[in-house]
Amino acid sequence: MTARVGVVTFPGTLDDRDTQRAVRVAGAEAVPLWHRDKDLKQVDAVVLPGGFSYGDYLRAGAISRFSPVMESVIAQAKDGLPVLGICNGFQVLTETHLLPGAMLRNESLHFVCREQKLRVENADTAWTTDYTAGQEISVPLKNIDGRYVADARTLDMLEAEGRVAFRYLDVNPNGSLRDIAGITNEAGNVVGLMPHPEHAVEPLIGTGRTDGLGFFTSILKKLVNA
Amino acid sequence: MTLDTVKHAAETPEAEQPWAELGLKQDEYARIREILDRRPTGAELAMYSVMWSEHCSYKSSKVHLKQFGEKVPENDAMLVGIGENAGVVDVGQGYAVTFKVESHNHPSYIEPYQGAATGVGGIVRDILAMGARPVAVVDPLRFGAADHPDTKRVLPGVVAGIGGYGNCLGLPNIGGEVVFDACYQGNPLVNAGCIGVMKHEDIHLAKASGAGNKVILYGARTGGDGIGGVSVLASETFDATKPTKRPAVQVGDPFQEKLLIECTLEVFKEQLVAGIQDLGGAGLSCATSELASAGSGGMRVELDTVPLRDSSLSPEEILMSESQERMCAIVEPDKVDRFLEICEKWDVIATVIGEVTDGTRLEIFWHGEQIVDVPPRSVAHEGPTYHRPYARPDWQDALQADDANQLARPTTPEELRAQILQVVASPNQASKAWITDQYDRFVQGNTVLAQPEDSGMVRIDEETNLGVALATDGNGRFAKLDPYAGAQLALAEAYRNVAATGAKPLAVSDCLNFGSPEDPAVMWQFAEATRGLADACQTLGTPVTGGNVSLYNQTGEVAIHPTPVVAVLGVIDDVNRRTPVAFAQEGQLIYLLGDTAEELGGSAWSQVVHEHLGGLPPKVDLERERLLAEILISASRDGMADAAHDLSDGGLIQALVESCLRGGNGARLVVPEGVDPFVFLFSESAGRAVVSVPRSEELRFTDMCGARGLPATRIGVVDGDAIDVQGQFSIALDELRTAHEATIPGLIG
Amino acid sequence: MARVVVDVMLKPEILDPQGQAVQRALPRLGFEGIADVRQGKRFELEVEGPADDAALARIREMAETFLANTVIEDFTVRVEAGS
Amino acid sequence: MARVVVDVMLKPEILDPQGQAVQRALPRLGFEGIADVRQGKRFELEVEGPADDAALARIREMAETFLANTVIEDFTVRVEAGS
Ligand SMILES: Nc1ncnc2c1ncn2[C@@H]1O[C@H](COP(=O)(O)OP(=O)(O)O)[C@@H](O)[C@H]1O
Ligand SMILES: [Mg+2]
Repeated sequence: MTARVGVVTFPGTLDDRDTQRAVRVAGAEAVPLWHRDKDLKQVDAVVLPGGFSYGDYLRAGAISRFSPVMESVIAQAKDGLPVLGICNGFQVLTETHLLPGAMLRNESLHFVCREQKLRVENADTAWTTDYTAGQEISVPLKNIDGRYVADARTLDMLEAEGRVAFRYLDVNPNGSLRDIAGITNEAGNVVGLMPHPEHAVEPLIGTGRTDGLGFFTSILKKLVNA
Repeated sequence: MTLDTVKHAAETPEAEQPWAELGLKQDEYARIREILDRRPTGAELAMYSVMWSEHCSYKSSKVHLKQFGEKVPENDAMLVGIGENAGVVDVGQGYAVTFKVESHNHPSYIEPYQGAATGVGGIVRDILAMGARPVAVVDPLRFGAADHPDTKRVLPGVVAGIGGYGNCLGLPNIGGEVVFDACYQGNPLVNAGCIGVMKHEDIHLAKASGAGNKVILYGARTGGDGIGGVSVLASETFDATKPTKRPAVQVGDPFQEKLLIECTLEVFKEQLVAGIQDLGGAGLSCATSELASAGSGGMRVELDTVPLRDSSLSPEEILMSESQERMCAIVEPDKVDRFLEICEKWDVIATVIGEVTDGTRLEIFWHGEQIVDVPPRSVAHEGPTYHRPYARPDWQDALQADDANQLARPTTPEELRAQILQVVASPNQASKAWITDQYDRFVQGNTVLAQPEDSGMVRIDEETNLGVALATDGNGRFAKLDPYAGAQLALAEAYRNVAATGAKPLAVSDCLNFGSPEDPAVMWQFAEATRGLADACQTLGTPVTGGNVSLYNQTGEVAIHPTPVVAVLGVIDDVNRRTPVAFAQEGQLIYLLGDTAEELGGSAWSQVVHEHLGGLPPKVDLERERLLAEILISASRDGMADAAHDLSDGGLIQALVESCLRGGNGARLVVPEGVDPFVFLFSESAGRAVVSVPRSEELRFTDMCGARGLPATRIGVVDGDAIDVQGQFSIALDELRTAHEATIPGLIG
Repeated sequence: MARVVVDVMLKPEILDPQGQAVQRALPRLGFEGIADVRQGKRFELEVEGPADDAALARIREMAETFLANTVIEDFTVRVEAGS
Repeated sequence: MARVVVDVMLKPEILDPQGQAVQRALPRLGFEGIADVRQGKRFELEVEGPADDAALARIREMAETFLANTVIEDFTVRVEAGS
C-alpha cells in the first residue's frame, strides 16, 4: 500500500507537475486536484504547490484561498489532514489563517532565485520526520513576496511552541522576521515554507542536491505506518 | 462618422486617405489601389499599412534573408524551416524542438518593464503556436553605458519585466547576455528567446483550411493597446511630436498568458485544432491574413463579435490592436463545443469570430456591412520588397587600420595583474548574478544547466534523460570592425558554448539588430552580416530555422553597432553527461584547446583598458570550430573532462576566473614557453576552450586531441585558492570574487 | 453608478520597504524635506446602483475579508466625491 | 508636519490585470453588483514644514517624474484632510 498525496492546481500554479514528480520520486502516488473541485478524492495528504496563482494579483494567495478546493482543505486540515504549502502554497495557508502571519514583498523589492541554506528546526511535523532537528539543508528558493511577518506576540508564541519549522541560514533572502523560512500549526499537520524542496529531489537537476526529498519521504512513512 | 464600407470605397474613389500618416509610401498606396482595383477602405488601409511595415513585412531585409534558405546545409534534423512562427528540429526519440529569438527593442526603451515583459509574452506565444510546450526562455540584452543615468532606468525595468513575466509563466530562464556599450544608449536591445518541446505528430502550422471550419479568437479582450504601435514603434524612428490617442504601450498580463498556455496545450492534446496563430504585432490583421494566406480557401470574419475591453474602438482599431495574450485557432465545426469547454475550464474567453470559406478572399464584416475584401496573400505574404542601396562605409578602412595590437601593453607582472582585475571587474566582464538571480531558473524541475554556465540545458524526457541546450551570443564590437566576420564569430561562439556543455549543435535562430536600412552603410553591415551568417551556417551544418530582424535602432544619424545575436540549439542524449564550467576537483589538469594568436581587435582588454575599438576581429576558422566541438562532445560523452569553458571576450583569463570562482578552487598556471603572457591571457582568438581533465583520463584525452589534430596545451592544474601564474603574479580568489561580483550591484543595485 | 474608493495601507507597525525605498531615493532625485513615505493600494470600485449604507456595508465586508489582509493592513472605505 | 497623499492609477485605456482579477473573483465570494475594479497605488508622504503651494508643486513634480510612470499612469496630489 502506498500513500496518495494530492497536489492542487490553481490557475497560475507553476510547480504542480514538479511537486507530483517529487511525490512519485519519494514512492507515493500523486493525485492531481483541481481548484474548482471540492472533492479531495480521498487523498491522505495535500500539497499546495508554488507558483503565481491568479498572478499573485491583489496579494499572493488571496484569491486562491476562496476556491472550492480550499473549503475542503481547510475543513480537513482542521481534522488533521497533513497539508504542505510551498511558496505560493504557504502564502495561501497564511491567507486562510491555517497558519499565522502574512507574507510581504521582499525587502530588496526584487524577485530572488538562489540556492538557500536552511536549518530544520522542528523534525516532528508530518512533513519533517525524515530530518533531524538542527539539520542543515540546501534547496532552491525563488519568490518576490517572501518576507514573513507577524506581530511580536505571535512570533514569540511560534518560538515558544517550537513552531518555527525552518530558518534561513547564512543569508536571509527576503527580510523575513527572525529568519523564519517556514512554520507549522500547533498539531504539526499543516506546514508552510517559502523555499522549494520539490526542486531538490534528483541529483543533477536544479541544485544537484536531493535535500528536499525528506519532505516527501517523511509524509510517505507517516502515512504508511499510520 | 460613417462606416467606410467596401461599397462606399468603390463609390468614392477620390476620398483623401491618411496613407502617409500610417507609414505607407506613395507607391505602396498606389499598389494597394491596384491590387484592389479601387481605393482601400479605412480598415483595409489599416491592415495593409501595418502588415507592410518593416516589422511585419521584412521589406528591407528579405532580399538578404533569402540566403538562409538558399545556403541551407544538408541537415536531417530540420522539420519546419523559415517562414512559420518558429522553426522546428528533430532531436530524436520522437521529439521535436522549436525555438526562436525575437526583439522588443523600441517598446522597452519607452516603457522598460512592460516592453520587456510583453517581449517575453510574444515569443512564448510564437513557440506555443507551433504546438509545443514552452520549456525555457533566454534573454540577450544590450544597454547603454553602465554608468549612464538612463541605464539605471532602463536596465532594472527590463530585468524586472522579463522576470516578472517569465517567472509568472513558470518558464525557467536558462541564459542570455548582458552587454553595455554607449552605442546602445538610446536604443537598448531587448531580445528574448524561447524553446518549446513537442512530439513530431503534434507540430501545428499557421494555416486556415477546410471550408466551414470556425475561426476562434481566444484569450484576453481586445483593447486599444499599441494601436499604431507596430508602425510607429517598430518601423520608423520615434516621432515624439505625434499625439497618440490610444496607448502605444502594451501592458502584459502574464497570468492570462499562463492560462492561455495551459488551455492551448489541452486543446492540442485533444486534437481540436486544425490551424493556429498567435496574435503579436499587427494583431488580428496579421493573424487573419496570415492564416487565410497560408491556407487553401478564404476567410470571413464578423469583427463586431470580438470581445472588447474598450467599447469605443473602431473596426480599424480592432484590426490593428496589439492587445497581448490572444490566440486565433481554426477549428472544425464539430469540435467547437469541446474547444470552448476547455477554454471555460481555464477561465479563458473564447469566441467564434468567423469561418473559413471556399472563396479566395479575406472578408471582414462590421455589423453586417463589409469593410474588408482583399486577397489575403497580398496582405500577408506579398508585401513590398526593397533592394535598398548599400555601400561599405568610407570610415571602415580607417577603423580597421587603427590596430588594437599596437596599443600599449602592460610592461610588468604587476601591471598585468592590475589590468586583469580591471577587466574582470568591468561591467561587461563582471558577474551578472544581480540580474540573473531575479529569474527563476528552477521551475519545471528539468533545469540541468543555467546561467552562468556556457549554455542553458534542460531535460526533455525524464525516462531517457534526453536534453537540449541553448546558447545565445553576439559581439557588436567585432561586427562593427567586420560585419561578415562578426556574424560568423557570433555563431561560432554560440556553437562553441553549446558544445562545451557536451551537447551537439543542431540548428540556429538569430535576431539581427541594426540601424536604419535607409543608410547605405547600415545596409551594407546588414548585407555583410547575413551573408557571413548564412555562409557559416552552411559550413557548420547548422541551418537557420527562423529569427527576427530589428531595424531603425538608431538615434539621429548614429546607428548602434551592428548586432547579430545568434542562438544555437544543441541536443544531448543523456543529460548526466553534461559538462559544467566549474573547476570542482582539485588536482585536475587544465588544458587549453586551440591556437592563440595575437588578436586584440575589439577585445575586452582594448575596451576596458584603452576605451579603444579598432583593427580586425579575431580570425574565423569554422573547420577548427567544428573540430573543437567534436572534441568537447566526445570528452563529455566519454567522461574525459569534468569541466569545460569556452574562451570568448576577456580571453583565457576571463574563462579561468569564471571556472575557478564557480568551483571554489584556484589554479596554478604556467605560460607555455615562447608565449607572451599578456597575449596568452588576453587574446581573444576564436576556436578555443579550457577543460579540466582528471589525471586518470589525461592520456586518453591527449591521444584523442593528437589523433584528430587539435592543439591541446597543458597549462596548469586546479589547486589552491588563488589564480597563480608562475613567474608573473598571484590573485586570491577572494579578491577576484569581490572584483567580479561587486560591479553590477554597485552600478545598478 | 457610484464610485467607491478603498484605501489599503500597511499597519503603522509593519515595515514598509517599498515606501522606504521611495523615501531613500528622493534626496538623490533632488527632493528634500519628506520625512516619511508609506506605500499602499487604492481600489476604485464602480458600484451598480447607489452607494447607500447597505452597499457600503457590503464593501466594508469585502475589504475586511478580501481586499485587505487585516493581519498586516488597515483599510478605509469612502464614496468618491462627485460621483 | 503635513500629510500629502499621491494617488497613482493606470490610465483608463491601459489594461489593469490586477483590478480585473479582483473583479472576476468578487462574484465567487458572493459580492455582486461591482461593475469594474481598478487597482492603483497610494503614497502617503509626511512633509516637513507646511504643505503650501511651493511644497505641493514640488510633490507634483516628484509624482510626475518618479512616483508615477506617466507613460501608463495618471496621478493626483492632495493634502490629507485634518493634517
Ligand atoms: N540576461 C541574461 N539572462 C540570463 N542569463 C544571462 C544573461 N546575461 C548573461 N547570462 C548568462 O551568464 C553567463 C555568462 O554570460 P556571458 O559572459 O555572455 O557568456 P559567454 O561569454 O560564455 O557567452 C551565461 O551563462 C549566460 O547565459
Ligand atoms: Mg561561454
